[in-house]
Amino acid sequence: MTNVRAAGKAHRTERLALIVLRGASGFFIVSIALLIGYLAVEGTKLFTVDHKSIFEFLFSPTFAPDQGHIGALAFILGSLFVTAFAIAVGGPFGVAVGVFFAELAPKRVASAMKPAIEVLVGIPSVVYGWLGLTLLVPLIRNTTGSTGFGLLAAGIVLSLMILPTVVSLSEDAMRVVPDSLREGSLALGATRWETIWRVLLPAASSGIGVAVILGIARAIGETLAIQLVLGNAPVIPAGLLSPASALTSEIVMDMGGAAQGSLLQHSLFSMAFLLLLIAMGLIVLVKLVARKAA
Amino acid sequence: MSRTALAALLLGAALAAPAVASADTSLTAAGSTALLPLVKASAEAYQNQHNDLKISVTGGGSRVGITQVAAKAVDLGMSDILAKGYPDLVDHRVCVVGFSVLTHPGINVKNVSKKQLQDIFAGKITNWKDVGGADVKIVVINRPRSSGTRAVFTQTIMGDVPVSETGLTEDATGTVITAVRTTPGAISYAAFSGTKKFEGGHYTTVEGIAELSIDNVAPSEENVQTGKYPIWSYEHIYTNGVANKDESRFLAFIQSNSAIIHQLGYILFRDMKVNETDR
Amino acid sequence: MAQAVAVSETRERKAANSARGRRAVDRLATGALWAMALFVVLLLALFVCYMFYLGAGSISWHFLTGLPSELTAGGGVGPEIFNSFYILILTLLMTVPIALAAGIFLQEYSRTGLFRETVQFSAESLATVPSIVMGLFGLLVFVQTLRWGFSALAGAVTLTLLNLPALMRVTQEALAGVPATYREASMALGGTKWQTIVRAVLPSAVGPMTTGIVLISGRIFGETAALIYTAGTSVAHGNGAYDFNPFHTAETLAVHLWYTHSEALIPDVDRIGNGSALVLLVMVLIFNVVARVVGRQLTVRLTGKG
Amino acid sequence: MQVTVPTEKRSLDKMKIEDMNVYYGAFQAIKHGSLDVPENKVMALIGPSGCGKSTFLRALNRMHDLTPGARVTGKITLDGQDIYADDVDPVTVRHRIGMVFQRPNPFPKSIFENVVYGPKIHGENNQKKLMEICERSLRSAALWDEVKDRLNRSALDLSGGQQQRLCIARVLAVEPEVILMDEPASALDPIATSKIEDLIGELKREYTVIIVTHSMQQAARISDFTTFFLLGELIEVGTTSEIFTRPKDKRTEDYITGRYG
Repeated sequence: MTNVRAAGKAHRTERLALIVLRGASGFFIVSIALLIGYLAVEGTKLFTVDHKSIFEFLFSPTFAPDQGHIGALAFILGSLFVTAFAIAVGGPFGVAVGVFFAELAPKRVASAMKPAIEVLVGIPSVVYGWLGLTLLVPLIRNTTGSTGFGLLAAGIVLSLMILPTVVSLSEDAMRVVPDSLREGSLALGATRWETIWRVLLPAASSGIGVAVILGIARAIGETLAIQLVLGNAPVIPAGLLSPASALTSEIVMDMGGAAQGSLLQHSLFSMAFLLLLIAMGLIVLVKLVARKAA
Repeated sequence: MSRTALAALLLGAALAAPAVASADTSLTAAGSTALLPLVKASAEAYQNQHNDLKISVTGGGSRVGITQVAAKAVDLGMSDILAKGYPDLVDHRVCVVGFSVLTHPGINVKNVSKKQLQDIFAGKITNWKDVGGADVKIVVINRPRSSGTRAVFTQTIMGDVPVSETGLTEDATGTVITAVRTTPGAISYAAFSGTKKFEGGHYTTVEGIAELSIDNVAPSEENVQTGKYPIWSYEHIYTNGVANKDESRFLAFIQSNSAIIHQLGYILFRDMKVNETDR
Repeated sequence: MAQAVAVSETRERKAANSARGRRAVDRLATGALWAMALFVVLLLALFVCYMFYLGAGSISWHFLTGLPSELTAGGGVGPEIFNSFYILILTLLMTVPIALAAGIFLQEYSRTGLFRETVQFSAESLATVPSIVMGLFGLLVFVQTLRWGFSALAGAVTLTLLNLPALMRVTQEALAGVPATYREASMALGGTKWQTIVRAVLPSAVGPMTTGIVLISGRIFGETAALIYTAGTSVAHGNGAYDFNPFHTAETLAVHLWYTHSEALIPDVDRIGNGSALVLLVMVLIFNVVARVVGRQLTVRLTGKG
Repeated sequence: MQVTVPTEKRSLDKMKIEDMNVYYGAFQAIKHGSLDVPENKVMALIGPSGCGKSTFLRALNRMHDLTPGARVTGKITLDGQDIYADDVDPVTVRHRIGMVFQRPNPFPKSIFENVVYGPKIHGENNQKKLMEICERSLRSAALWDEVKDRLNRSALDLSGGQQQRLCIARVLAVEPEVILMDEPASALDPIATSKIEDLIGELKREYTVIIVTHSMQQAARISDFTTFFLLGELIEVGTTSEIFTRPKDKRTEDYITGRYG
């Protein structure tokens, strides 16, 4: 009964399929390896070819490659400031809303509100930037008398942008806490809030940690939403209301005009490489936090 | 399976096709936003009259123009400055453009000296009352390093004095004007093609901004032609190597269309009474 | 005796007091959480309403289909909308097969082992690469080194790299959601692994995968930073505005929103910007709705269950 | 431990299992199991839950190949051919040895597509032939009269009992030689169960059936031979009447009389 020809054909298909599938998977390894390799080579030329000091790059605030100054401190600090602001505002807010969805929201409320939050993820960052530019910047300008551009505007825009990430991941983290803990605490006479605060949040802490770290990852790589409202002054900002630059916004401002092999181009590559290292560092951190939980 | 095959095919085609595609009659230009209006308008006019070329024009800044034409990412690189250190690039000069120093209108200053201008942009003078104007903090708005306008301004006004970076940085001619219009105390620099409009046979400043005279010389077309006003430059379009047939055709079209050049705030070579080396 | 009663009374009162206090805290915290959640949703609603308020006046048939103008007022965004879809389709053509194949490999073939771990880690790393870094990579490699110029293809390949991990994840999750009994049944009938995957497993995974793909399409549609210096910031004019040549520069709607602001030569930049922002927002809303509806429909059609 | 069916009662042996061990990682689920399976008979495997009878069954058509960490040793032959030999394709083994699972698991496709799934993957594309196979298989599974008017309806619309008979029809459609059944009626109501049991009685005319059941009554009703498992070991095998009336082993007797539950 066995149809020998069909079986043979099935086997060839099977082998071919495996080759294709393996190839497609390998594509991921090749892509990231090429990307890292390329950025590592180009991103270190500043130090290997131009013989600039890595300390100058990391710690000098003067960035004027046409005069030989390649200090990226202003951009690094700018990136750190806006990210820290976004996490300080968007983080707790996001976790609170995530807790709300997991523990408090009645089913119908959650099913009405969650799609709304998911829409927030899909809105292009340039639209956030546009809104910041047309709504937030004039608002800040009129209330403070500053130019309106700067860390505050960028920080607020970013807070909003990382919110959905933090909400959905911290909700997931709360949902995996076993019901037995919940029931155990309530049975001992704890109120719902005490149960959340003393039992569930600690139990979900590593998951929430992951949520916050991924929020940071999203914030640090964000480009246009902040480039539009940051003011793009390549200096260390004097305060929340003064214009600033970030690693990403500096790259997008200057990448088109950086001549092949110029000090400017090498500096931009070093910044891109730095961003990549930060992003990968955050991934490793996520893995460590997740492993600690397991 | 068939979908995977299709993708493989597509990728193969993608890698093999650039040679085929470059034979297509399309031109791309990028670079100086001071020159952008002229090239853009010329491209629209050319395509309205002829059907043989697709022309895409985009900004980015002079250095973007030079860098990308050198990398062959675009066919034409527009620039306010000379492309030094690029032996392969061929210069086609199109016209001359003047640059205004523009301010928010609420400062009550009409004229500054060159020294005062230097001090303002160096961050030494920080309030308009110090140059005889209203008590308003000065907000310096710069263009990024890729800007040719910035290069011309630094070359002709600042010399060796470093520019203060603590104010805003705006991408392009257009954004500079918007930012100056909306920011009290703002000062910046931009090409005539952005700061002036041609109406009823003569130029007027666009709404919402003011133009400063320098050492009592107004930023006018005539003062540029005679060399009295200091901030001006030749506008260049670069090709990578000698211009090919399509490029020459379009370049000739731009240069021949003196009506557009004049209307958009640029100055024809034939009207110049000095040349660049006289400065 | 009396003393003991008194003591127990105070203890009870204390307990009662503390319980009242704790209940108050509970109510307060519950209220605060409700308030924060409502605030976020309200913010979103305001956000959307404000965009409609700003942009509604810009939207017209001419705006949606007309050619852009960089110098005079009254331009449209027709070619930009076209380019957004064109680049989206190019990207999906490359992304879906690769991500599907890799997702199948990881989920169905290679459950353990070094190769799997490496692929998984590569995907996670690729997923965190900031889009501007990918844009820089695309500029140097595809635009300049491979000499594709600013082109739809350079943009699409850059977006492919950016979105492969998310699509692979979607595939993996969709496959993980297919009951093991389908695999067992097919294998027990003498199906090979590949036959089992294609005929028994994939049909059930198509619904959730479609939902995922459409949601990611929304992201591709709105991507900007990676496209500015790969697909370019201009469109061809004249009769070439709707341009299928993948080697021609292809500014998308999202890039146009950024570019019109960043060059700001047109007098009605706010009108164009507000209109573009609204179109992008509406597209994202449509993608979200379509994702849910089509995913559910396909699941019903292909698996016969609701 | 070697337990065999008494020679005089045996017909031809369809499958022979010698010294089978199954491991899940470090855990040994089947210990040195040996069994001869006579052709065209129904062999029931009984024992308390967790005794390894399902594990034993799944080893017979190499379903453990799909379980990560599972390992099978020993010799299992079908018509004298070792089904675990290096040059034997597990796909072919499963083609010849079909399996029906505990819970009905139809594909989310139409009734017709479910039945012809096997023939199609084995290369049969002729629509007319597929239709013939479909009707024959559904008739053999005593389902034809109930579904002949709605072959294009989703299989998931059928009742549980119908679904299970559909799964049997689906196995019959690939014309296997041996049918393995893993508690096929455990998820069904009494009426559906009795239909399945009648069907099994029919099936042994053409097929060799090995069935795992948790119900001793069911084993008694439908099987010709019965094997008793306990803690991963084959304790006793014999004709069903022997096992239920004169078990040789004390442990078998204890189970039959209800001492293990």
